Amino acid sequence: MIVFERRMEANALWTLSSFIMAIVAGLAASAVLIASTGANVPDVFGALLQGSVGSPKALATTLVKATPLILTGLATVIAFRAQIWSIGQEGQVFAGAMGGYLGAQLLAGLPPLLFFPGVLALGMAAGMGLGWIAAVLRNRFAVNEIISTVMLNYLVVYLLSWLLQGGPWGETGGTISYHQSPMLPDTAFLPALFGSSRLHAGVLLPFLAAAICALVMSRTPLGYEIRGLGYNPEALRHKGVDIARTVSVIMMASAALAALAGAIELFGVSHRLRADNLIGLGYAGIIVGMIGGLSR
Amino acid sequence: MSTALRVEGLTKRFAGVTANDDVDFDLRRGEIHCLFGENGAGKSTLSSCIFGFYRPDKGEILLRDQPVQIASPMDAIRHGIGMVHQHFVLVPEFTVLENIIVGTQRSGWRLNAAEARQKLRGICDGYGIDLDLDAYVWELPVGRQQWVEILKALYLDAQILILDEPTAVLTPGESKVLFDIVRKMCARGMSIILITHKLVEVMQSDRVTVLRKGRVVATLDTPATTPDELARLMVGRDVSFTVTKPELAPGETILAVEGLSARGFWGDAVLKDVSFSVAQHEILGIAGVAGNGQKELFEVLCGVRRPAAGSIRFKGEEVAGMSPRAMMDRGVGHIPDDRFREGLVPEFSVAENVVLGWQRSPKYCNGPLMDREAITGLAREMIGEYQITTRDEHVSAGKLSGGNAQKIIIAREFLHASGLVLANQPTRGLDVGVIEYVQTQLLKKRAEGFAIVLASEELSDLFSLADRIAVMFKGEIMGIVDPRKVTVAEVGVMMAGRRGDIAASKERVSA
Amino acid sequence: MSQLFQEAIIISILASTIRIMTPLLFSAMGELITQRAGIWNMGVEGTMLTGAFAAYLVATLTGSLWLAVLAAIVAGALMGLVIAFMTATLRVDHFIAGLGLNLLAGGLTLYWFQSYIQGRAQPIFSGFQDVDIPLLSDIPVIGPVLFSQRALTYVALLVVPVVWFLLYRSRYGLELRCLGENPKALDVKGLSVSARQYLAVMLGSAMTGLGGGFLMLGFSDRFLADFTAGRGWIVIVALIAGNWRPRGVLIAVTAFAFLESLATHLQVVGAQVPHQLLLALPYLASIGLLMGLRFRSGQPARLGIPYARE
Amino acid sequence: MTGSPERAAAADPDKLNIAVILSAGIESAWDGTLIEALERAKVAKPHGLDITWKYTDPLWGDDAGDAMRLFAESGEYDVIWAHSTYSDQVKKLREEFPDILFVVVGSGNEGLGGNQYWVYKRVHEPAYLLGYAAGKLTKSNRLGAVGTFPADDVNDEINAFFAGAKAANPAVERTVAFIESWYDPAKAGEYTKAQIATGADLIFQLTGNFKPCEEAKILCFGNFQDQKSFSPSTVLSSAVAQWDPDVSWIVDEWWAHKAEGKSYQGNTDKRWFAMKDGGSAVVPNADLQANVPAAVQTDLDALKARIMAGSFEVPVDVSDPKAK
Ligand SMILES: Nc1ncnc2c1ncn2[C@@H]1O[C@H](COP(=O)(O)OP(=O)(O)OP(=O)(O)O)[C@@H](O)[C@H]1O
Ligand SMILES: Nc1ncnc2c1ncn2[C@@H]1O[C@H](COP(=O)(O)OP(=O)(O)OP(=O)(O)O)[C@@H](O)[C@H]1O
Ligand SMILES: [Mg+2]
Ligand SMILES: [Mg+2]
Repeated sequence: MIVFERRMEANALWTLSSFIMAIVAGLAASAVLIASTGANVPDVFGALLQGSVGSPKALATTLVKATPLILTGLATVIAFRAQIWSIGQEGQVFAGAMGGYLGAQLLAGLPPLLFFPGVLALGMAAGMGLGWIAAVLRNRFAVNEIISTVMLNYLVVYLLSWLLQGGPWGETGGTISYHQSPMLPDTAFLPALFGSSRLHAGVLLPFLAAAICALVMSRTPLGYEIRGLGYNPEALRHKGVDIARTVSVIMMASAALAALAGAIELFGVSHRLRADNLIGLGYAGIIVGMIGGLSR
Repeated sequence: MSTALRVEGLTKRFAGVTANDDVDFDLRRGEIHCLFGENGAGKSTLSSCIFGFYRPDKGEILLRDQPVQIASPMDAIRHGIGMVHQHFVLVPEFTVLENIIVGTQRSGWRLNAAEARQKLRGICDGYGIDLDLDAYVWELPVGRQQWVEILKALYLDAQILILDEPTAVLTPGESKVLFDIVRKMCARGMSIILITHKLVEVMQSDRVTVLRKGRVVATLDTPATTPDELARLMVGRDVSFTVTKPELAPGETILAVEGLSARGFWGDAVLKDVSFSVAQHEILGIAGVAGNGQKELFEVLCGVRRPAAGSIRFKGEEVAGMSPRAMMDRGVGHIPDDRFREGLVPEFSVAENVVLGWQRSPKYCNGPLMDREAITGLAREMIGEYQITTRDEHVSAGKLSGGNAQKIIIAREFLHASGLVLANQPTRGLDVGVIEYVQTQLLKKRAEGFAIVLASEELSDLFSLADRIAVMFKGEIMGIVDPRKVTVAEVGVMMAGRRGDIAASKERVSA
Repeated sequence: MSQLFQEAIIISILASTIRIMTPLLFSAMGELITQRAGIWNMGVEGTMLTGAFAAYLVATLTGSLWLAVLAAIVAGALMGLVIAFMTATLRVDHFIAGLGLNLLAGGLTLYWFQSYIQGRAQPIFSGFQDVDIPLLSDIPVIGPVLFSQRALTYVALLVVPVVWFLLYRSRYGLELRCLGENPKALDVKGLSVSARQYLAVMLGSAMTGLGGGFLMLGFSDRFLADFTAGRGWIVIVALIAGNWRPRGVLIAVTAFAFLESLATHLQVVGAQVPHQLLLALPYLASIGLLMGLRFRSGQPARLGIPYARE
Repeated sequence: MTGSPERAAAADPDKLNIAVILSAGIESAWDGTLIEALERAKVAKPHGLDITWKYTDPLWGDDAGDAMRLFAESGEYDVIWAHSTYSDQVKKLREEFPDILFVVVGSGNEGLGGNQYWVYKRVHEPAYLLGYAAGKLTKSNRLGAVGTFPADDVNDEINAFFAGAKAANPAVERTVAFIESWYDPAKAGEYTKAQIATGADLIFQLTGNFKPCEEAKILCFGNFQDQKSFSPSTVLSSAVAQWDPDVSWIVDEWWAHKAEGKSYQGNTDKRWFAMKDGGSAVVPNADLQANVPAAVQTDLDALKARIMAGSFEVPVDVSDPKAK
């Protein structure tokens, strides 16, 4: 099992081994699960391994599925490092997809090089809006961020439901179902990589985002402040750091990452706005982020 | 006198550090036995081993010449050993009574306080301790929290009491009361292990054991030794207790405070109409019992707390209400009293702490990134210049001893300040060697032309360093005096709320 | 809309408030105990879900509702044991432990559920009925609201003073609160911190599981995937909003349940707004309420921080 | 790679293997009724076929697409019956596997044609009959309906229910609620109780929680499957979906392709089987028949006969049902 003691210094080996331990722990838990109903454990794991990295296609699938989790995981790491217990990733994923969908309508017709950055940015902006609300609630009104983000998660889910049913984005015509928007035009599909049917260009972004996050956290003054905020906000306040502002920046950056996950799901995978492919990405990301990121 | 407790060949290692190395130690019945040594010498570790909080790697503990197994604090308590930890182990949200009885009731599932209350009354009356058992601990000043800790031990019928730096947070008056009580305990047959850095207090003990780097250097009968000898044994060199302060004419006024007031969390007035000024080449001492507004005064001056009224002029500019950032940018340095909470990020490395607050300064940045080379270079320079004892600049500050941690803050503030340094209790809890060093540094800055505001509970410090002393009581300045013209006793009277000579201050403010 | 003010509807709104709040109350009081002992258990949802599933399983297998209640309690305590082992013994980060438990519980209950029904028609059970308290239930308005409810509802309402007494008036409660505020204070008296944390988390989680079980036995006749539908999060929110005090938590849970009940009735009487807006109302209003409130935080000082001798 | 033309050329097939992608789980009415229809088809052996199937756990979106691909690539399945909104996933597969017959079901799908068939289910005719009975039986003149999420194939039922009630009793008022959750019986219960509190004395229960009706001792109607067993004392009658005509339609299409070499010609518009064709039915609860006066029963029988004969058409109204 994984024991997380606070690590004072970054330790690559420890981080790596904690990842491995996390995977082992996950597998062990699954083994118990499978065994509890009498199935053959080795068979199931063989199939699992085959299914996740056994072929290029499976690898592509794994990458596509990992993409949103890495992003929501990063969102978690950034916030939790600063001891900001935002669990709004779930709602922010939704917001990202919604912002992206709005963007697809506003920016329709632009060349891809402008269109995709534009819609992804709008998705992230929508997430940042949510992060900003939670930050204002915390800074101005002293509302605990766990409360505000849980509540905002619900609100966003209901907002999407209304937009798709009763609101302006629902699919109309013969296939009306209220749970989804119409399909986006082909031009709004994220381009495929290596001619694969499902590996879309969006899978590159988490790696880019992870690299940027790592650089920001370890090398920039902002990263220094984020870490410092997590350790000792009082000392930072005494030494001239505007805590409220830093909290806002962190919550918005974290929300932007989670929202990016939602936008990529929209343009890369589902190609239409619907809730059920977004559900759970945020909560799963929290665990990914905590296992990957908190083992400093 | 019989031996109450004996430690033989005790060794305790932490990862890589030998905190206690083959320590022999004995405590006689009815004596006050001091443990004396530098920060990090192993005093607290030895105490914790005796108390069963740590398991020694080697060695034996004997009670009344019988070897005993002390595997946990439970065992220690059963053997009549009590300990007051260096950092209080109290629950601020509990009342005094609750803090004392928690975990001690052995039967019944209803909380039964009546019996405990009666027993505590007896103890308090016997020793003359005056404490409201129903007050919340968070309401109590630190000095009084110390009594709670002591009562906890007495309530459990301790016969041997370990006091780890109990006087670090006490005023001289409170310390005196503590010593009176400790003597009463001895008279009743209790034995006391006392840890302190203050030589005056060491000199009141019966015997003293000096530790250096985990080893026992000597055990002496106190009456047969002198402070100088003890200091030499402890540090390994001569320590001068009186720093020499050159006469310097004050230059232009750096800081002028006029009619300053501030409010606390509950809207109460914590600063009332405070006025003073400090000039170049001048150290203004702030005397006062802790909790009389010194902390709030420093917070307002460095921008962390908003003033309710009044003016603060720094180099002629009105700065009241400005942010900490603005004050830092104008050259105000601040050494806060709670070094690990307000002055440092303990998890950050020494290097990172050296630039705390200046992380965005172009000096330490290379475009958008922090310039690691510049920062580590600077940190190495500071480690050399301020003789900070650490393996290297990557060690986290929290692992340094209090004295070395304090040196990081001093190095950082002196480096970035220009004109004014605010120092609140900069020598609290430090060993005499480090105190000497800090004082020398303050005087050096004074010579360079800085204005310094220095608060200390040690009046002797203020008398040797300050050019003028402002005495604070309940958020007000009782008077500003010239240390060459008043006695310690006179200042003590003012600290208790009597007004003194304000003329000196009036003169300055108008100047 | 004016329908809303008819007596029958007002009674219905209030009675519904009580029904919505009581399962939450069990869980919230359980989580209160857990958190006052310093363990920030994020696994409320998973614990409630497991409690609900255990109750369903036992109710359909044995037909005994009270055995099912016991099953929910035991299931909750077992979840507590897992949390305690992870946080007090392994010193895993509390958030990871709890969130991981949620995932595990979601997967396990679904898996067991499917293995249990194996494609046949889902067995159902007949849950608790309302118990009219003689005389009291005849009082106008108050009677039907308060004294014509499930047996466990009365228990839930009694749990609040009991927990209050436990925390503030019992020997054990003082130690329990001490765990959350400063466990070292117990350690230096030679008392085991982790043993007490195990006890507190298991007791708390047993109550949390009972909340899930009551939701099942009182208001449903079958299990479904994700049966608790996010109520665990509301419990955590209520705990924070209630400032970690029994009375505060009671008020928070009541306020939330009332808003939810109000929203329900607004939809039913046909308020001319999108029904999603009405469903969102309790959450919107809660944020609004909290914006206006300020108090000295009652959060236990060492909440969520694994304890170890330095 | 699979579904090679040689196979089709051989003798008449005697096996039909179906992969079923479920959306809600076998215990739900939506999925459970399909499996029941398959069981009946297995017994009936259309074209002498030995029908076998394998169904999944509930899957959505991309995960469902992955499962379909695994089934298709295994080469063991002739029909992939994706039992909800899955045309986005079928779109990515159907050209690669032209021999496999894909089925998508219900609202939200796109009519792709070719080897994708689009099964639709309307239960509005039985709902109309239930509504008619409710209109006759109500004493408070107020009827309620509780649903999970609104959708085309949910709204049609609720609207038909109230249209039937209106036809029987013009004074009827309605109350409608959606709980916006698939899995929350407790919440569904509160909405039902609230409707009862506003005076509703007969409930069209689309969320499966009959407990409130039992407690209030009122009658209610089940939906999509015969729900009498959930509450024998309150479920007066259920509007039931029957997938048998849909299954035999698909089996016939597959047979035509496989045995007769015809190309697949999937429908691009919804296709649903009316009550008279066996696509849906009313299943009354005989134990509660005493609650229905003979005159009402006579009316109902007459109405049902007209529907079955095609002389009366229940209108399809998919607009948002609102309380009135
Ligand atoms: N928990 C610990 N883990 C690792 N090393 C420790 C620990 N506690 C103490 N040490 C080491 O043991 C040595 C002795 O520490 P100790 O606390 O006994 O010093 P001290 O004499 O009480 O100092 P001070 O005067 O600052 O209180 C220190 O140098 C430190 O490096
Ligand atoms: N976890 C730890 N790891 C390593 N060393 C430690 C640890 N905890 C304490 N120490 C060491 O123990 C010594 C004393 O610690 P303690 O907390 O008693 O000191 P302090 O009160 O902060 O310092 P001072 O008494 O000098 O003000 C220090 O030298 C410190 O380096
Ligand atoms: Mg010490
Ligand atoms: Mg010390």
